[in-house]
Amino acid sequence: MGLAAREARLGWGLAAPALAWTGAFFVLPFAVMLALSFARMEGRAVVPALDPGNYLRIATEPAMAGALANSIEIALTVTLISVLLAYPLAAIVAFLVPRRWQRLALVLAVLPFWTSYVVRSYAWLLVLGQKGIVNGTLEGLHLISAPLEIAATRSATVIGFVHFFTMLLTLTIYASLVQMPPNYARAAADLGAGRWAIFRHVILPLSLPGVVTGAFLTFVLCIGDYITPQILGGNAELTLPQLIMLQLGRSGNFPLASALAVALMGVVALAYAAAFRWLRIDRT
Amino acid sequence: MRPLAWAYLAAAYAFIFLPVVVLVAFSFQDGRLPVPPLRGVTLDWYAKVLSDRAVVAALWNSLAVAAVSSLVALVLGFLAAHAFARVRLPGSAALRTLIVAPMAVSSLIIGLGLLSVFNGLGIRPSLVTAGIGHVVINLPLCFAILYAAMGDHQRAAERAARDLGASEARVLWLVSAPMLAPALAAAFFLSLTFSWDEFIIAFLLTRFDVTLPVEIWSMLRSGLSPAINAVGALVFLISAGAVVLAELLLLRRRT
Amino acid sequence: MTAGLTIDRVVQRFGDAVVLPGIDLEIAAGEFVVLLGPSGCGKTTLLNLIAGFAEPTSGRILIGGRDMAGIGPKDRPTTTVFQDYALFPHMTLADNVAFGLRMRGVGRSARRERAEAMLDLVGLSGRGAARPHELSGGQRQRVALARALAVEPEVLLLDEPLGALDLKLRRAMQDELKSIQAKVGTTFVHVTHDQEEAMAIADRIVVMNEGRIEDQGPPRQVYLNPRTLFTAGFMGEINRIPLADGRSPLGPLVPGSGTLCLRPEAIGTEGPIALGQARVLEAAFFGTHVRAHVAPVAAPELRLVVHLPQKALPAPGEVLTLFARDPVVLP
Amino acid sequence: MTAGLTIDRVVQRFGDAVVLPGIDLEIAAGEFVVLLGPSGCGKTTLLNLIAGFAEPTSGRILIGGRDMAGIGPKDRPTTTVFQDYALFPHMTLADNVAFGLRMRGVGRSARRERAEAMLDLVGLSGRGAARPHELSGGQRQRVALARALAVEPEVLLLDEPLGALDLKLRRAMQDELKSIQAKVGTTFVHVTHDQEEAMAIADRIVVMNEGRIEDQGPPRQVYLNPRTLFTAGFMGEINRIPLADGRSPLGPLVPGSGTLCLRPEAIGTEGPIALGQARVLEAAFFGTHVRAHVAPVAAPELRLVVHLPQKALPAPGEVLTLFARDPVVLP
Amino acid sequence: ELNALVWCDHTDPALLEPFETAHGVTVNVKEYEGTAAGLTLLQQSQPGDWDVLVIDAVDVGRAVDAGFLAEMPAEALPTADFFPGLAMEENNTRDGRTYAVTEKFGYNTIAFDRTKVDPADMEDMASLTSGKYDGRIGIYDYYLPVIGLVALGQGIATADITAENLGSLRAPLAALRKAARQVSDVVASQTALATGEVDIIVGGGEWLTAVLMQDNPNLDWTIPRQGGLRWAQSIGVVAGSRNPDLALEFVKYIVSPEGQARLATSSCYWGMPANARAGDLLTDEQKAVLRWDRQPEYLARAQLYPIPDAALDSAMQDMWTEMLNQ
Ligand SMILES: Nc1ncnc2c1ncn2[C@@H]1O[C@H](COP(=O)(O)OP(=O)(O)OP(=O)(O)O)[C@@H](O)[C@H]1O
Ligand SMILES: Nc1ncnc2c1ncn2[C@@H]1O[C@H](COP(=O)(O)OP(=O)(O)OP(=O)(O)O)[C@@H](O)[C@H]1O
Ligand SMILES: [Mg+2]
Ligand SMILES: [Mg+2]
Repeated sequence: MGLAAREARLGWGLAAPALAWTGAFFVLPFAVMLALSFARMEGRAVVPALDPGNYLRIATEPAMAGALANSIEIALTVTLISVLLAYPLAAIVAFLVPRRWQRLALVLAVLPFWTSYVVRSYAWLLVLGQKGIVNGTLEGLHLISAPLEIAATRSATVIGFVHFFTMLLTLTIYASLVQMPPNYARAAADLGAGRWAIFRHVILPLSLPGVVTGAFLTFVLCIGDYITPQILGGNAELTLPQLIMLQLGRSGNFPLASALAVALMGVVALAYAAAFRWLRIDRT
Repeated sequence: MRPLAWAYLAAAYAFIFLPVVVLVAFSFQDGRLPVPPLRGVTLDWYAKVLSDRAVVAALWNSLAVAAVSSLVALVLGFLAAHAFARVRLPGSAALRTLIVAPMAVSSLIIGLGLLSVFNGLGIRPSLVTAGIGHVVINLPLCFAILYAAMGDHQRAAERAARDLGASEARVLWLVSAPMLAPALAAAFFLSLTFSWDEFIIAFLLTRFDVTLPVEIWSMLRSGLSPAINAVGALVFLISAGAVVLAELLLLRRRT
Repeated sequence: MTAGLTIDRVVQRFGDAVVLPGIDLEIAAGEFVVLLGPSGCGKTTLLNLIAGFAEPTSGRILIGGRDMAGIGPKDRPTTTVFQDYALFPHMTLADNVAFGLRMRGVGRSARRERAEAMLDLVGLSGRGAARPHELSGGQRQRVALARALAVEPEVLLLDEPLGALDLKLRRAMQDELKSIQAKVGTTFVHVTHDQEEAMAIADRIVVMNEGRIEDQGPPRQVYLNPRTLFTAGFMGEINRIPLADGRSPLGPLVPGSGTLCLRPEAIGTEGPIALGQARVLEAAFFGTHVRAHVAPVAAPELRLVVHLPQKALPAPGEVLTLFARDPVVLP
Repeated sequence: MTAGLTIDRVVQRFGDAVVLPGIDLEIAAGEFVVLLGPSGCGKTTLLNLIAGFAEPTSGRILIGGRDMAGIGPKDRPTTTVFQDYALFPHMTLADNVAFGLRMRGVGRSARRERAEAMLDLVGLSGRGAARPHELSGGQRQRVALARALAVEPEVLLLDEPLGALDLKLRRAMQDELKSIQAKVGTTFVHVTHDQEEAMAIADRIVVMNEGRIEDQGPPRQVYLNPRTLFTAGFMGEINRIPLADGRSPLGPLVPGSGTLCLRPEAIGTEGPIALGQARVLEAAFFGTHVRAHVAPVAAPELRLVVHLPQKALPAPGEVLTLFARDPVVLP
Repeated sequence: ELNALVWCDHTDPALLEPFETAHGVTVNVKEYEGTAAGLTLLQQSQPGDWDVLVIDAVDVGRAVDAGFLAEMPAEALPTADFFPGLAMEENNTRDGRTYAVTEKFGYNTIAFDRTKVDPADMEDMASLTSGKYDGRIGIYDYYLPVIGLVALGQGIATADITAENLGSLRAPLAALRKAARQVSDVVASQTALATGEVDIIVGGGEWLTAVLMQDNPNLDWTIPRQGGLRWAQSIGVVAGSRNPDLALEFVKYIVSPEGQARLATSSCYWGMPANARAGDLLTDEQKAVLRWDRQPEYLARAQLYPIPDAALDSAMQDMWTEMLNQ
């Protein structure tokens, strides 16, 4: 056997475990759920079929289309805000914090997430409530006369999400900032660029792949999450994952729930296509 | 400019720590409800949690599931990233997309699908099946991080090792893995974080031995309680202590 | 646009380390000065102080008579060609070259025109739409030069711009740098650790060692009449023969005390100074000459390197009678 | 341990591109062969085929008489010194050097001893506990050499190992490579695009161009009697004077037709061939000589490069009478 | 060993340990929430994996339809001692065969903070949408009881809800939503009530307030004039159980006075025991919290959850979804 063939066999051998795992424990279950999304409910029984009815319902029923729209709006808002908050934070850690403290700074940013997602979400409820810390502080400072209604609104959902994803994005953006050779910024300064121009013309474009990778991850994880809108959002509006849970909760409408999940994946696939150009994973 | 930046840093950390401070503070609540006002300070809830066999067992289960599943995801992701970075396999772009695809699919779907597949195979739900599910969601993460981190630098070193007579396994173990140590650590800890907090798959794919999020979920069914805060706080305080200690030791050794 | 440069008792410390203990240097407008010295001697540090990337611990830097204290790189009349080029990978060549003009608020069409002209100057006409990664090392180097020159700096700083190129390309780029400088008239301060490069391009070579200026002058002077042993050794291969009151291990050669320095090409079969007989240890053909290691018969523990004519390839063990010229005696 | 090498009609294609159209080469055991050629001519490709990093499209490679087909790099009796060294950054120098022995199952203490000895050989005794990043470029290069030699390969392959070093260090390392090869006796196949380096170290130079062997032989032969114009130009600067039936723009010089090649150092104020008068265009001091561009009075559109003695620095416009020696006429 | 698929009140060691020691076995419990989740878990299991199932009384029929429950000997169960109407034969039996037995019940009505609202107002559902309490109401996030309550408010008995009259509930449900601040699960509802975020929880009851009593004695609940809903949970033996006898023993233990007393005051949530004889084993304080003495009156005024067929169920769910997204 030639070297090239041996090389290829080795490659397949190394990739095989991951591919096999993905095939057995992802593709197969996913195929089952995909098939289910075309099934029909007759009474309370799931009847196998090739019925696009569930997808038609999603497209036509205002409540479902509305949930889809809410999900996309929230995910986009969260992604945008998180990027705007995380970028300066990552930049400060990368450029202003002394090198030896940078790792500690990052680890500290991750630690709060080693508690418990659910408990943390309830803690947010206390922070954002009418008698919570935020309103208490603002009232104490006489900045507001009546408490702000934050808890049980979309704002609370967004804040809860932003909290988590600011951490995640700080990590990915930081990584793309520190691996940038410092000479680019110097060259720009040397040619007469001020701080803002350096950022705008050099640092920002060069860190874009890291930002987009993190933003994509944020969008995907955010649009698929159930807990934050459920706890913090107070059901002020429904998101797609909540709708999925509702279909499953008592009536067990698996076909519709599966179709909703597939629709969710379709949105993610669109996001993937939009971000594709900049995603690290597909650079060959 | 600089004071502004430091102020921003402080504000950002305040934001990140705000709910955790609240969470920890009310774990000391002397009363049945972890809501303001703080009525007094007690360690009773910690005592209660630590003497609750179910919680302690769930803690260990969670740690085991998170550690083992992250390790498996790391190894699989590492091998696959290595293969794709090194050998030009036909259809490799499509296969790479396939490996990262689970990231885009709701855990609920993965969990339900796995449940029916396992049932079809006659496999009982257990911590092992939950771990398998966690590998499915962590593998894309590990793969993506490691694939992005692999560069010409270690390709050259790997080649040198082969030239000096190293078998493929030893190349991986003695050269590639140590050189990728930072990326491996990052991938491992992110996986650990995700697995630690994962609920839906763990709920669907376990029976009587459950992980911490599932245990917390059932504790929550009887309503909010400082005991639940104490569980979160305990994990936080222990990991924070460990990390800060490790960091200080490392720093001291280096200087 | 060109300006002179004054470096006035400039000291640079990093923590405890004194990297530049005190540099005084005067560079005339339009001069091509090369800073030459071994790795770590402080060349980049000095260049960074001129460019404004760092501020000296003490001392003053004047460009065109204006004190640069407190003025950032953005506002100095200098630009730099970096060793790794630092071309912006996300911009086309034209955008790279026009970047400085854009920062100065020059309009789009004027910018484009000038970028085209600068790419022309460095022999890359018509490549404006390409991206840096499509270029070879030598081409990138030229783009970096064009980018730095596009804003018509008064002083151009070059930090080992040819270090990453292969020898042949390097020699070609040296000729080009020299001719471009002649064309634009800008003051060039060029850093290198390659003495052949320094001699090929410099109006004046400034030899640095451990943060101090060891020697300076036109190439010929620095090469043939070095002020110190360090300079002598750094400018090219050299044979050192100890000398005390005119006496050496080879007998009386020249008057004086210290070290007698002889370049390998100054030793041969004729010349004013008789070195006596020497045994050939090894010899290798070097194209333009044959390079041989020899041991004088009178002092067999001494080793001399000599360049012999192309045709003579002596066998090891052969004994030659050697003469020398151009002696330099240094303390 | 040393072995010869046979490359037998080796062809290498990448997709449609034919990088090596068919190489035949015989290398004797213990020989120091340098593959010389411009960038992209296929040197690294050939070296990779010998090391086993790739397999030829067709043809055979034999080492010590044994066909290497199907044998991976791990099992070939070759080791490589890479251009970027490829040292293992996470291991100490001793561990780097001992790596190959470890792979061969040599015990810990024997390994340590041998690593120490190899570091000794390359002048790094006592540095075994350091890490690669603490070393300068030249030192790293030596560690890479020690690592490759530690396993006593039958053939050592070196891919531009000195490319990243500065000139002075490069010359020093060339001397060292040569003497280490003499000591260990291993066959060395060394790749470079620096013809000075090739001449300094090679027993035999193999000149490559576009995947073919243009010329080969000892340095002197390749330099002074090149077989082709390409070799002549690549081995050093050359003046080309068209020649038809003994007639040239400068009048009759030597018999024959084709191109008369004269090296710059073969032109001067004396010699067997009279070139007539020439006007100096520019001249620069180059240390061992003065390099001047001149235009013959008889053919003012022709440009000649000549090396004049150190002392003569003619002013532009001055007219010299030139003579030449060592003429080579190539078709 | 006994494997039980249960609600969280069955995980209290105080409830399980006496049974475990008496029979020398361990009882493994897995909690679930939502009938569909429980049925899915059963469906995705091998026969013999489960021995005991706890399920919403109104959903016993679904489990029987799916063949998940085994028949129990009716004579072994002390239904005679149950509160009147709690044997719930129409739910727990099919064709004269008993498949499950009621074990615990309580009410979904209106819970409130006595100091913040006028308790008299809470006796009338109309006051919720009168404007007086706008923004101070929380709705429990479960469509069956809340739609049931709304129906009662419109004078429609829960058993009479049909696809035809469901539409008439849309406007009142929307009005309630408009007056409410949030629609949330148990914990968020409790938190909101405890922090004063809201003062009224529609759909709440003793199961919501009992655990908060200690810290906030002002919390109260009532069944308004128009009526309230009664929830009930049943327990049965899973078909195919490997230990049918032990499983039956467990069911008998749960509905015995001892088991009932412990279940009523289980750590997860409190609720009335179905077996009235459990009263002998409860303390006076416990009975006070459970409002033992007022049960006859409550039972008379409360109605069962609606029991929709599949089509009506999904119509209710759609109405609920629409209300959430309004
Ligand atoms: N920021 C710094 N902190 C501490 N020491 C420094 C710093 N920058 C440079 N040095 C030290 O100052 C000395 C001079 O460095 P410099 O980079 O100027 O050398 P150089 O002459 O440019 O060398 P090379 O030819 O290798 O580029 C070195 O010993 C270096 O270690
Ligand atoms: N894997 C490959 N696929 C396609 N073409 C290749 C590949 N490897 C090398 N080549 C081409 O083969 C030719 C020879 O490359 P090679 O690396 O052998 O040159 P080289 O002589 O080592 O040059 P250098 O001095 O720049 O290292 C080049 O034109 C190169 O582009
Ligand atoms: Mg430098
Ligand atoms: Mg090469």
